Amino acid sequence: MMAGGYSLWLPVDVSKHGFEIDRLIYALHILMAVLFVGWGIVFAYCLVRFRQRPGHRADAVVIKAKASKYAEIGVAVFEAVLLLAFAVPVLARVKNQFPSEAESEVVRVVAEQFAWNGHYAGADGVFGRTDPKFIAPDNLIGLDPNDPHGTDDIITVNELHVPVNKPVIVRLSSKDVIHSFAVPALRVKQDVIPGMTIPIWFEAARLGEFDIQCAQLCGNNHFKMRGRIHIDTDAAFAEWKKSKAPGEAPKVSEEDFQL
Amino acid sequence: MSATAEVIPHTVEPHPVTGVYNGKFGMWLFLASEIMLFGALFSSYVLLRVGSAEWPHGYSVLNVPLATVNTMVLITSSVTVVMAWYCLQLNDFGKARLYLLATIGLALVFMVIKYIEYSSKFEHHHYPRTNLFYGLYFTLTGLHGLHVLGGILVFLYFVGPGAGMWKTDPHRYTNRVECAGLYWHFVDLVWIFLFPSIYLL
Amino acid sequence: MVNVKRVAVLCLAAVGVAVSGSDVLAGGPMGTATIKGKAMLSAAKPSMRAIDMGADKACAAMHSKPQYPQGKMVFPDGSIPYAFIYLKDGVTGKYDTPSTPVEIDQQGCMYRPHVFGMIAGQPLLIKNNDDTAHNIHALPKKNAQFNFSQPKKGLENKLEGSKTFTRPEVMVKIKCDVHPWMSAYAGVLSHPFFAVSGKGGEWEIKNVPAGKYTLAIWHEEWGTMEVPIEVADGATVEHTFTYSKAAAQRDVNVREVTVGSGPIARASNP
Amino acid sequence: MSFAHPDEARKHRNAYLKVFAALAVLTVVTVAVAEMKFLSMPMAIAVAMVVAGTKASLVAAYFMHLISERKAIYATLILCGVLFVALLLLPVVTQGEVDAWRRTHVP
Amino acid sequence: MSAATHGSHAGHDHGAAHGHDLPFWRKYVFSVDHKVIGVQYTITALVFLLFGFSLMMIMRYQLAYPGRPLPIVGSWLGPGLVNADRSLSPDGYNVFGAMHGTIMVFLAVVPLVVGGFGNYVVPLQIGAPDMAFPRLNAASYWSYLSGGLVMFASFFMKGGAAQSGWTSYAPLAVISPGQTVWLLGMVLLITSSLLGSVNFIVTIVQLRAPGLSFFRLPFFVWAQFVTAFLLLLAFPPLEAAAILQLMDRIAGTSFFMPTGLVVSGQILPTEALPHTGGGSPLLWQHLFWFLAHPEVYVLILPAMGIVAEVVANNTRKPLWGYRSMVYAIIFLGFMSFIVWAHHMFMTGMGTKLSLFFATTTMIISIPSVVVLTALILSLWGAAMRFNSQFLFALAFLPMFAIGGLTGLPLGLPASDIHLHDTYYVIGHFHYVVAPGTIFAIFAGVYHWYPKVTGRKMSELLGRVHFWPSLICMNVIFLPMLFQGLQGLSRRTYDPLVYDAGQAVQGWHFVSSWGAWILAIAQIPFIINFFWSAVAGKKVSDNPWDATTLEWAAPSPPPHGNFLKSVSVYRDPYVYSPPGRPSDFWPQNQPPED
Repeated sequence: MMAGGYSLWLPVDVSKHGFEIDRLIYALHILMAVLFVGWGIVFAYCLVRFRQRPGHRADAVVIKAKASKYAEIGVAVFEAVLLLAFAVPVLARVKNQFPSEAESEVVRVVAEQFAWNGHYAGADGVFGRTDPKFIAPDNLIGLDPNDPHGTDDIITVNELHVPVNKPVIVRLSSKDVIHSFAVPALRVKQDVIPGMTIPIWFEAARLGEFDIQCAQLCGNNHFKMRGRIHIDTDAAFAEWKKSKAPGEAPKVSEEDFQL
Repeated sequence: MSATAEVIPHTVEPHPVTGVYNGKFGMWLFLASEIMLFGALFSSYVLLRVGSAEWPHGYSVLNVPLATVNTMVLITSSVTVVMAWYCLQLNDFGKARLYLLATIGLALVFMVIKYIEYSSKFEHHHYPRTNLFYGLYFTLTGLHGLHVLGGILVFLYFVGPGAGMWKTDPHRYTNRVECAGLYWHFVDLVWIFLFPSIYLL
Repeated sequence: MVNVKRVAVLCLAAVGVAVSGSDVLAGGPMGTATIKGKAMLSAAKPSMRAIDMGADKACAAMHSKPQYPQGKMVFPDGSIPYAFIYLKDGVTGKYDTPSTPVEIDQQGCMYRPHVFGMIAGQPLLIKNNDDTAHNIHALPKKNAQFNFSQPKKGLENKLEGSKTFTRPEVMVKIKCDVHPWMSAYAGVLSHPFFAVSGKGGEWEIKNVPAGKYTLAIWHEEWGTMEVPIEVADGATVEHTFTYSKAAAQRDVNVREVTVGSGPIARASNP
Repeated sequence: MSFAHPDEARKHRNAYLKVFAALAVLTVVTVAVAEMKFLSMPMAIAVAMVVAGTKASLVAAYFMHLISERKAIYATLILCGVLFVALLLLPVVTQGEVDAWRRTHVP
Repeated sequence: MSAATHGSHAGHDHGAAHGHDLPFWRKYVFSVDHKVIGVQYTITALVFLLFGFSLMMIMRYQLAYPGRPLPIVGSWLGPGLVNADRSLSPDGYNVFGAMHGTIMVFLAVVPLVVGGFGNYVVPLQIGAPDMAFPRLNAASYWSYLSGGLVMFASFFMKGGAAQSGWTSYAPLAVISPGQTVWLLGMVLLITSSLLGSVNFIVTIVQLRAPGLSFFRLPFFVWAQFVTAFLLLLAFPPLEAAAILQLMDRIAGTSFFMPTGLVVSGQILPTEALPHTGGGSPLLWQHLFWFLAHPEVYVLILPAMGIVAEVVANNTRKPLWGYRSMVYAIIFLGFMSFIVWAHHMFMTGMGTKLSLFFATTTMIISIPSVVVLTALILSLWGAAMRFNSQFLFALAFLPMFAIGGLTGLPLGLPASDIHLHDTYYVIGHFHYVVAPGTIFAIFAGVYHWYPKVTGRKMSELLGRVHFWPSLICMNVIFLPMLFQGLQGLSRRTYDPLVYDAGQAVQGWHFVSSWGAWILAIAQIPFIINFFWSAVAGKKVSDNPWDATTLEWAAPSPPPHGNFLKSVSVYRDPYVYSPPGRPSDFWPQNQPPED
């Protein structure tokens, strides 16, 4: 089934900065096609015309192929234009010019072997302190129990919700090995290096639900490390946050016990 | 008799254009690759040291006087190798052999001092895994120690079974000792940089 | 001799009561005494969050109501399940290794049973009854670790001989790398005198030969306790363990790791 | 390549002994400077590297006869030297990452 | 080609009466003759090529039919590699992926182009009796063979073979099994390459025949010369990194392990992983790619050399712009040392750094364009003879063009955001290596086979091998480019987990069948390779009417190569000189006659 809006060419682009990356990829592929066809024509022509026929001898005179010299210089100039005019500005904006934290949604994503743990600041807007000491099966990012800010934080596994038309800053860190946070639909990819927290930002332009992929080999279940990112309207996002907030301690009854 | 037979040209007398015989050119190329090897280790040392929050000063943790003695031992062995080659120039094989033996002796002293240093570290439970400083200390000085060991084996060959060549082809024997000497000076060179960067800074 | 064992296993499986290994097997000296009792918690009940099975839609679909971490379960009357009670020392006899495997079933993205006991060398049969990939990763300290995956439903791996746990080790943690909330604990002993507390925190060890023993209890959340006991032939000894405070014992060896302090982390090497 | 006559031989021998003495002195200097600990870290590094550099060039020039070598050897060494510098730039190149890594530690 | 053929010729080694008769094992097994070592390298590397190829075929089955039990091979593979129902397990997939990469790069292609062709042809082309250091040459082969056997044995060891990719990135490689044996194998292979490169440089500089100046050297020798410098100066940093990673794994140091790792729910250091932290995972990536980029140029430069030889010979025309090609590959060799970090755009580098490496990457694409254009323009005004080697050499040109061009979007950091670590990268480098270098290797085998055995390979089998191989190569790798544009990550065991994977699963099916048919298309080559050694048409010493020096020696050349001393009078490719009867003028022919 043609899931998630994938077609033969580039996948669906739902992020504000996506079209610049696509434009660069199109321009490059056009350059590549032109070069390949140009070479191909000369190549094919030579194959046909200069075959070994009786009475025909190769002429050893060296042709002054002015055309090829200009072609090479042309390629070099075109590449330089692509690099300086397109690639670098896009990269600078995507990697360096961050929106202010005040007007954007900040999310922490902690990658671990074979799951993406999402961490939202909860109602008080402050992230709870985390420490590896407190990591347990039901507290995967090690939220400090006696830190008041942490009690209302939302922890999700392989599931991120972000508001549409609002910049989102994701702080990526890893617990064990190198992963890579990749969302093809949002044209976002960033290696997650253990021991470092690397921030990235994007702004979604359309609603929808897309794959989070792990692009860097991280162990034998690397292929299973799939998350979903949901782009919701502000209302839906707030409602989801409320539903995910931790409630009061649940009552455990005898039937919950299974051998 | 095929004219060229299988004698490889320029193994002994230098090539007219490059002015170097094969062995020396090969040894210098090998030393270039060794420079890159130790260069990579040094740049890793710099990167890890700059990147870590705190790093102990070498002289507060390591035994600097003993290491200084070790440096002097290695420098002396470097001189004895040159003197050995110098005596071979004067066709005095007996003296050269003595200098080679002196070089081997000094190298063994170097290894013994290193053994003392390592064992004292192990007693205080400082292993490579204790922390990054000891990891780098043991790896760098250990690899350098292996190179010293390799040098000892080569010189033992020249003093032992290899000495026979002096009678058959003295010029080639001198060239071989010269190449071994180049390697030995390089090992000394690495220690000259290794000593201050780990022990003193 | 063989059919006796099989009958014992069948009747044990039928009874929902706490699993006890002692009447399963013979070999060493078997007695007639019984030790039973309860496992209680007097401290405050822990705060816990429901397990978020969002990681894998297949798992979430298998449960109608939220699941809670089994380690933090406390019944309304304060009794706690999943405690592992065993005779720590004082057992003299030599017991042979049963050939019937201990079955670990992965059902509803949870391990069944969560805590179990076995004899050193007894084969393990691990089954995947979920329509998703599981990855069984055992982290013993004395035994050999294993880590393999079962990507499809219906796959069964039988570990025997050198592949199963061959050396006694109380509580080997088994986790699934794909579903971080899944965990199981195996108590590997050299004798069959162990039990796991079930409903109402009740447990029972039967056929104990007379003698002096140390009775010990282990729980993944509340830690371990020991008590010396004396058992006579045919007698029944009652003992109730009560955990007073939240012991900080985790399966992770907790100590003061000043995190991120650079290369000389003052970690006291264990 | 044996020497023409003895006095040239003696000249070479003296050169080696002088270099040896220089090396010994420089070693003592390095250790002394380090012991005094009054230098700031960058200065200490600079001094140590300068002294080590001079010692190294002494060994290379006299013991390894680099001063009397031909261009084939120089070509190899210059090429290797340039790439050695490229390698040593590694830490500088990664300075960006190193800052990020020291500022933000564990998840 | 096999050692046996030498036996049949040694009996009546006309002229070389002096043939000091070594015992069999000294003459063929532990030989120091560069030709025997060249043949040993070629055959060992071809066996490893087949082994690496078969690993890939098993992986392709899992990608085409995810989860289905492997047909024949399933019962042979042990529990570490297959699931209980004989389908390939995720660990098995990662092991095969890592070992396919390692074997193809370090054990098959590089030893073939450098160890096999380089060892055999370079001394002959420069008119030398043998390599400068024959014993070092033998040591380099035996160190390579032992490294290969260590890698092969790692499959059967307790932890199994390495499973964290041929790049073995730091924290994963330090905690997953099988990597220690891989590192030991790597140190042996690196030693072999270092010894080999020293040997090549000294031979090319010191042992050239009289009159053979640097700019009269055949282009193949130039390619090997630059490749040897790349090997000499790029491999040691990887050896240093391998030593550091070996210490990490064995001695528990943490050069590449940052502080505060939590592996499988346990905070480091634990008994199994006693790392106290402080290291940097990026240090490994920098050291590894500092080698690996020159390494990929080591893969392509000799291939360019072989293609240039075959093109010049079969177009009966001198190479167009020989000097510009030589300056281009020297510049390429130098630049390859300062582009390494374009493999690491996504590791959180700042824009300043990305800009520097993107610029050097763009600059380094220019010399490749120069060489390719020069080779294509060499066809202009030619009189082409379409024998098997020329077909392969011609196919190399467009395939290498696609490989090189698809490198551009990966070289710009912005477009790399979408394409990094996807199937686009796999399509890119396989286009350069598979229809590129391996086609050049086939061209080399067909071209120099008569010199090695004195017999020609069959042209019919050559064509039966060429056309299906060319088609299959494109059937396999073109779909990968589209899969990459979709955003499908590489190294995914079961692509159906992702939406992108489901959308492009059809292409996996196509690629897999292309791979299996390619395997069948190699059978004619294998038959041709062994059958022609005994039953191929006997040929003269210079069957292709070539001008370079190796054709002045008898086929197969005796120990010591040339019967009478050789000297050089002109450029390497003087074809169809005006006013001369024959259409080629060998380098060693004195000018007077």
